[in-house]
Amino acid sequence: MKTNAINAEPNKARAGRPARLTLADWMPKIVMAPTVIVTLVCMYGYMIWTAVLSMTNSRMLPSYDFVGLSQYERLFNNDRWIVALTNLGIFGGLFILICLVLGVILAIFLDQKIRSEGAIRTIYLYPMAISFIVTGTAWKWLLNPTNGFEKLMIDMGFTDFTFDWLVNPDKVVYCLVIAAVWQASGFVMALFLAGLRGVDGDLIKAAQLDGANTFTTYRRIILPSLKPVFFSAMVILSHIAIKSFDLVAALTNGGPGYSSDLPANFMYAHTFTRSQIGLGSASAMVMLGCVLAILVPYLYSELRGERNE
Amino acid sequence: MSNIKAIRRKTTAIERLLRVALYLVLISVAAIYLLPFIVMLITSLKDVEEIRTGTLLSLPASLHFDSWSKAWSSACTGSTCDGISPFFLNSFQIVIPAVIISTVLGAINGYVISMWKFRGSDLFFAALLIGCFIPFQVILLPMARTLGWLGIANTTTGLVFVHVVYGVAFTTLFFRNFYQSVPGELVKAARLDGAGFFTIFYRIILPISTPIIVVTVIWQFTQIWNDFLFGVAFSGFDTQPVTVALNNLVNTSFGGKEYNVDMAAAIMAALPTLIVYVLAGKYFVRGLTAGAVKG
Amino acid sequence: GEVEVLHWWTSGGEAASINVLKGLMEEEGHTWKDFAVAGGAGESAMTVLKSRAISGNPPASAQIKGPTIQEWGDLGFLTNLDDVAKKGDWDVVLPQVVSNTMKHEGHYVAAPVNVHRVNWLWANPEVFRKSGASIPTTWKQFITEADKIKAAGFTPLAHGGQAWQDATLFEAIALEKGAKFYNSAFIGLSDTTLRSEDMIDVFRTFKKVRGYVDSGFSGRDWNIATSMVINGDAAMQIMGDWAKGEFTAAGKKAGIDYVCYPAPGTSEMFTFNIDSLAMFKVKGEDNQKAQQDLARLILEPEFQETFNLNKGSIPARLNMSREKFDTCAHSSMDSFLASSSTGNLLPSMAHGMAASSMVQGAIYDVVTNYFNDESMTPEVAVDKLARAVKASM
Amino acid sequence: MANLVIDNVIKRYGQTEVLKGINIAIEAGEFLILVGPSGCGKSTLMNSIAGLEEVTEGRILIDDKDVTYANPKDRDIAMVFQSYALYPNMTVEQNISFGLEMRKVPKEDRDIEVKRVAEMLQITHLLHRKPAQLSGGQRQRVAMGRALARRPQLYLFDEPLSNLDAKLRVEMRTEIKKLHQKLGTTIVYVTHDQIEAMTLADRIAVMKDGEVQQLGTPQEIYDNPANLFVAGFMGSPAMNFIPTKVVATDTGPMLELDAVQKTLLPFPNKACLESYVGKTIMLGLRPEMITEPQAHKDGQPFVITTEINVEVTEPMGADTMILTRVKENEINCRSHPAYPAKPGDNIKMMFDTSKAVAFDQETGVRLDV
Amino acid sequence: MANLVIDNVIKRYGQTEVLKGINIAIEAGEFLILVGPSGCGKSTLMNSIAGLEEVTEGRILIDDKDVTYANPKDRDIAMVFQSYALYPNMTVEQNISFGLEMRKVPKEDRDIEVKRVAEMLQITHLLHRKPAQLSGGQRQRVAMGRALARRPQLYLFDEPLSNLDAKLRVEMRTEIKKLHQKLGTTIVYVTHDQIEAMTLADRIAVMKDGEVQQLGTPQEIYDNPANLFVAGFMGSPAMNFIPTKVVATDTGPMLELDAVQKTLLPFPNKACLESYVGKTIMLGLRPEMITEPQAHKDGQPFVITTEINVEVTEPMGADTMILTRVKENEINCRSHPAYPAKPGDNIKMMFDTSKAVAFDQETGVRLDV
Ligand SMILES: Nc1ncnc2c1ncn2[C@@H]1O[C@H](COP(=O)(O)OP(=O)(O)OP(=O)(O)O)[C@@H](O)[C@H]1O
Ligand SMILES: Nc1ncnc2c1ncn2[C@@H]1O[C@H](COP(=O)(O)OP(=O)(O)OP(=O)(O)O)[C@@H](O)[C@H]1O
Ligand SMILES: [Mg+2]
Ligand SMILES: [Mg+2]
Repeated sequence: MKTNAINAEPNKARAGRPARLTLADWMPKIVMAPTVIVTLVCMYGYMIWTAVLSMTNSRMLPSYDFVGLSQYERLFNNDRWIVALTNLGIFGGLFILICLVLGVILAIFLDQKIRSEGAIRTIYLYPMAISFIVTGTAWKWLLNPTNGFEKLMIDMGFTDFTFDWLVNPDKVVYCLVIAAVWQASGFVMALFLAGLRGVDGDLIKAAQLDGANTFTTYRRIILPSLKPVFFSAMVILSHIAIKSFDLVAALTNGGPGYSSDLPANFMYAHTFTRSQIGLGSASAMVMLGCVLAILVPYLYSELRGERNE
Repeated sequence: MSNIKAIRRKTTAIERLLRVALYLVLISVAAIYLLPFIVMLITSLKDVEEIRTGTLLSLPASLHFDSWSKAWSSACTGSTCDGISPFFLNSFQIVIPAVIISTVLGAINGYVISMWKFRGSDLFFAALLIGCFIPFQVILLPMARTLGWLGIANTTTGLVFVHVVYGVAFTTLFFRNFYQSVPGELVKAARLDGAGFFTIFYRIILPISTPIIVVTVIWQFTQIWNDFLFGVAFSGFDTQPVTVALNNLVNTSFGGKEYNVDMAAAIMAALPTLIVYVLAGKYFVRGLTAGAVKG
Repeated sequence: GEVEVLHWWTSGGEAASINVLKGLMEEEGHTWKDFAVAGGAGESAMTVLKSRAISGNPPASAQIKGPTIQEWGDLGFLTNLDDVAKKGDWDVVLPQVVSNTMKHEGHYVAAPVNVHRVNWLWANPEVFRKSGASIPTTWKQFITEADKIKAAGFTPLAHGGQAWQDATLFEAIALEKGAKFYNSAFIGLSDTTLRSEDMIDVFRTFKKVRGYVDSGFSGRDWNIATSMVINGDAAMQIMGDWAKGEFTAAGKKAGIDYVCYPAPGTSEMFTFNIDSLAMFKVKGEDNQKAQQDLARLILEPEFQETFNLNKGSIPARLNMSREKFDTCAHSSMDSFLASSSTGNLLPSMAHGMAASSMVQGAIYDVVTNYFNDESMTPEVAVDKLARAVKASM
Repeated sequence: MANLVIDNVIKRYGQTEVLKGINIAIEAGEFLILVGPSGCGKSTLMNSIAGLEEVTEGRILIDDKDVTYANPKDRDIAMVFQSYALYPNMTVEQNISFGLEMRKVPKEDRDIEVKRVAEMLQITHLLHRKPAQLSGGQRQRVAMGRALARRPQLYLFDEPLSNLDAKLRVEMRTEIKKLHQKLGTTIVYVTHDQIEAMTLADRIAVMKDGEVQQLGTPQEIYDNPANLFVAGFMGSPAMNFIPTKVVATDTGPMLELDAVQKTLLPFPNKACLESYVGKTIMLGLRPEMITEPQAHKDGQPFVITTEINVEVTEPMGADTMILTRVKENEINCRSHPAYPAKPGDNIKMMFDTSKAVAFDQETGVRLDV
Repeated sequence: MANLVIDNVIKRYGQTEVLKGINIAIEAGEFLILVGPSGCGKSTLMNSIAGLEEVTEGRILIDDKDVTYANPKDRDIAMVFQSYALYPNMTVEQNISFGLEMRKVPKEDRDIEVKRVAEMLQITHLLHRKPAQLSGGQRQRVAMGRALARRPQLYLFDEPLSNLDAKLRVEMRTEIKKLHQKLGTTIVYVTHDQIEAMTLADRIAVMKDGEVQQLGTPQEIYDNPANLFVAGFMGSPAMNFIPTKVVATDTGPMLELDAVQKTLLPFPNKACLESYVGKTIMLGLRPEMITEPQAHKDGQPFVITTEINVEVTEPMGADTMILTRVKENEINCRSHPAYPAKPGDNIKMMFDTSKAVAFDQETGVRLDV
């Protein structure tokens, strides 16, 4: 990667640049250095290590008997992995989309000089605060057909109401979406709220004079200028989506069957419970590959964009 | 934004109606968000028998606070039965340094990446972001070895280190994206005024970063406080964070499940985070860069 | 010296009993560092153990069992307990099946704490009475009785939504086909047995039994399922003897409020699940001393009794006083002795005693998927099973 | 085209009263220019008219409708902000056409309009840039373009040309004038450029500290300032203020320029001086009324030639400013560049008091109105 | 006090070349004014000098040291940004004293300095406000204050007075001039105000499209513009350009003002016209050289009186502009406000060509230099 790039100040190479550089010139690089080192070792180093392991037949602990790509072959012959990947697609897509939409809308609503904004904001945020180890139980109850919403609605007189997603292998992934959106959308809201608070008031005035109504002002002027916030939110949400482990562990434990498995659970189960580090590493690499496929083009377009000074 | 609404003193009927609708939406969404919490709270106040027999949302016949005191000080987490209270200190010892260090690092990194660009800084940022998508589960083993090698395995310091390492990508992301919209002229002006790298950061940039600091602290505090995986894998027997204790408390494999104690413990374990939300919330302020530049 | 013990005995009774051990250790002048990691049937604990081991700082002792002991032994992490074993006559007091699992390459590396019987059927006699059914002794009969119970408006079989529960049930059904079949399928992993007509039949029965489980089973914990039996909502549960703890906790009496029978068609058989503490290599003579003392104390009758009374299981060592144990435990002990001589004493596949964790996982996947997928035929399932087992070897 | 009535508008920011009761009535199609010292409340008034700041008290009527609490977008106003407020995420083109889009103008018409405006403002080559890539003056022109693309009832321009070079500014000024003549839209315009004010305005409102000091046609303001402040504010270089004693002579009261030489200046409106005989009043005389002796003016009634001492000379191209001092008061005179005047010289200058004005020294109020 | 050498500086933004090789040498203590049309690269040049933009090619020397790659803060420069760039989180006071604080000036001295600057800029009452609570002109003054509080080697002012009213601007201009005289600091100053340029500058650099067109004293630039562009750019209202035919007469080549009346204008530098006889050249004549007939000029060598048709009149206070048309070319004339001229009238005007200049029509280059 970029060790060389980081040291290479563009001017230094050029004629005329004094060779002597002051400490001040190096300061940005010096302060970044710890992060760079740590990233190189603890992210990329481990990533390479994992890549290497994915080509071995490591079982309980890492070993270095290379078996080529056969772990990947096994992986894609594994029904459970395919289910997990498909689930990730559905779950990730829906989760990110709903969180973004909900987060934006709630942030905009909260930004309308709402009385007791603080209380409402905290309510939207609190699901983040409570460990899923326990909220999982509460959700399990709520989503359970025999004593949750369904019962609630039936008790309220809607006798035909059915809500059995949690036990339906085809629908259970939507339960994950519900719980995950509940948990993460508040934070997305907070991100956007912080962004909204940074928008120059004059711009809004200008837009109003141009005849834009509140909705259009948000859509055309304010939200576009929050592009970096969308970026943050996207990264955070995809991070949560791809790493959703607790959620599945607590809410469905992968069930019914393994119909609500996500790759993170698959990977964890194989790496640690089933002593298949090789296979687990392969699945981790595939997960990473999926992220790269989505993230890299996005990153590219995002980082190329000029900053608005 | 507020400016949109602030202008009108006299509002038309439609606007008043919209406003009522707005509050209705906000409050009903809040109610939905609160539902699981209400379930937890109600449950924590019932006794075991009532949980077994009653329905989810029925109010407790009488309030039982003993589940709370039990969760706090006498529920068993492993072979010790001191509740979750002894573990709070561990958590704080991990969370506070880790949040501070990762936020500060993130702020500085974001500042460098958006205002002191050098060749490769954007590339590094991209690399950092991609890097943080490495599933945490796969790094457990190599990280364990690294920590052992550094001599900080199973210590609080080790946990702080791990949380900083895997938190810094996000904190950097938040700050960098916030600083994208800060006028670059401010840094230019300060450089001319003779301010150095850190002075600019400290005197000019940090003071206008409050909303994003709040967001970052909320995120980091929550992530680290609620972390289980690292907490369990890298802690020693005497440095376990509260989540591990909570997990131990909740996960019994036999004996009647004391849901009320579980719920009480969970709510208690979440209190520090909630307090952070409430305290930090008032720094969601507006207009920090207003008046800086023209254009 | 100090011993750090990594375990997942965190529930009330277990914790109390591990405290006994702690007390004993402290009496000996050692320090007990308790590292409890609950949840997921020890999954988290295993993760911690690996991370600790890799960081070069393993605990002195950890709760591991079955073939896993061998795997750790292969990696050279475990310490030798032969001295303690010799002094305590372990070869004598422990049944052969038990001592074999405790040894790696002929040396003791772990100390057993208990023996669980897995193939139990727990029943609520009240429900049976109300629906006019009787306790089934074969799976065939199970179906006829279950129909009666269902007709009476009860849930015939209480079951939860975890893969290991499905596997426990599956294992019990497979057990009816005999020890030879069981051995060949789950220990020998013979492809022909896995693809045999008998196996197809097992799957067929399995699917039928599935029909007697209520709709809300998914995601349910096993103890919730047990409480359905306790509350009289359900008639039966197939579960190991740890279920007894739930009945006891609810204040129910064995033989009166609930009854325990061997799972249908398996009364001659005993599938066991042995918990044990393996000892890791540690530094420092004091600590090694403490470690040896720990191993010794585990086998002391005092600890074995308290622990197993709490846990519902039977002591790992023989020749202990039976008087404090209840009827179910007595029947378990008898069966344990009887089966060990007939070759009907079998390691539980569902609880990781039979095969490596990889094979176990592969079987879990197929079984649980089949259980939850209405459309999968037994033939397909058998094929998947054989292939999955092969792939994981 | 709409009239605009600003009725006793008061604006406070917390304690500070920024507008202290402004009353201005502007007729439909009128071009009003607001001038006043920095910080006197011009932008605040503009914002209040546009509805971007809530007024604390008073009313604003556009086209005879009370819009005090109306939504900015319903007022049909286009405004050029002093701070530009360009949409940073949009290109110049999008910035300009946004207002049209909001008014549901079809795409083709928008394009035509953007093209027209861009040509007029000479920013056609910049249409695809983002604001961040523009120079200060270019940004200001985009801000203009955004307003000019629309055809509102009322234009508000807040110092729209301040960052343009003189040449461009003259061109833009002409364009605005043409536009006003063509469309007849009502315009309120803030400027610090006196020439802009004089050439564009139908009427000028001179503000100070949140109050309107005088409202009148440019010529009125220039020739008949209501008070010392207006007189001193309008005109560049500023009017000379000379405290002079009113002395009685046979031909009526005269003004004693300095006590030593006893130069007596005549004053057009003698009547108003009567009551001030013996007292000191403030004489206002524009620099262009103190020139080198001009033959064709010789002998005219209010013209007097006297000798002064040159302190500083300032060549300004078309003219040269000569700074002299009378009784401690600096006096600016305007002479032809060719007139020989060097610092230290004593030279003859011609004082023309035909347009001189007099103010009460204490109140600053004009005497002769 | 330091000299400044800008040595062939080139700056590109991607493809666009914004500075195309600028060469300017400024002596220590000199006051240089940069002028040029909007977007010609003035701010970019200022930024390059300050080290805030990296130059693509070329060198910058301050005090004979190559600082091309030096850190801005080591260049000892104070700058007023066109966009102000105030620190939004600091009060006015803190904004002003920040630079001093950074230079480790003790608190008491800072306070004194802030007070002095604030008084000079008339913002004392605003010291405790935040930038967001200021008017445009007040912000600009704070930006000035920030620079003026320091005593750097070099001041850079980028349109520092553009948002001030005329009166304040004159005062500020004087203050800057005094400051320069007192401290003798080298100053580079961008302005669009011609009077500012003429009165403040030791030398003026006229830029266009990233190139310096002419560098000289104000008088040189005004009287002897190097080319059509400079001639047209400096002076407000702009110089009149009239394409005239060079005709040979007995007294040498003369210029034919219009083909109908055949008014012939004399030209001071006849030699340079010789080779253009029969061709058309561009005559440059400032408006103030076309006036109402003035008795004292009558009979002077290069003065001719002729009759013109008034198209538009524009009263500007001190003068009235008269717009006429000669051969399709608009011509601005400057007359005394009292001179009676109404649109449509035919009136007599006096053309004084003693300072007229001539340019090649194609290249725009001055002929008579
Ligand atoms: N980031 C950029 N990318 C491309 N072009 C730019 C960028 N910044 C400035 N320019 C262009 O460079 C030219 C010079 O800009 P500069 O700001 O120096 O002009 P200026 O002379 O200061 O103009 P003004 O008087 O309007 O302030 C302008 O044409 C501008 O459009
Ligand atoms: N938010 C605020 N809080 C307090 N005072 C304010 C605020 N905004 C503006 N002011 C004050 O109100 C007065 C009027 O400001 P305004 O912007 O209307 O002035 P202006 O006439 O446009 O001046 P300029 O010519 O400098 O732009 C100023 O003295 C300013 O300091
Ligand atoms: Mg203003
Ligand atoms: Mg500029």
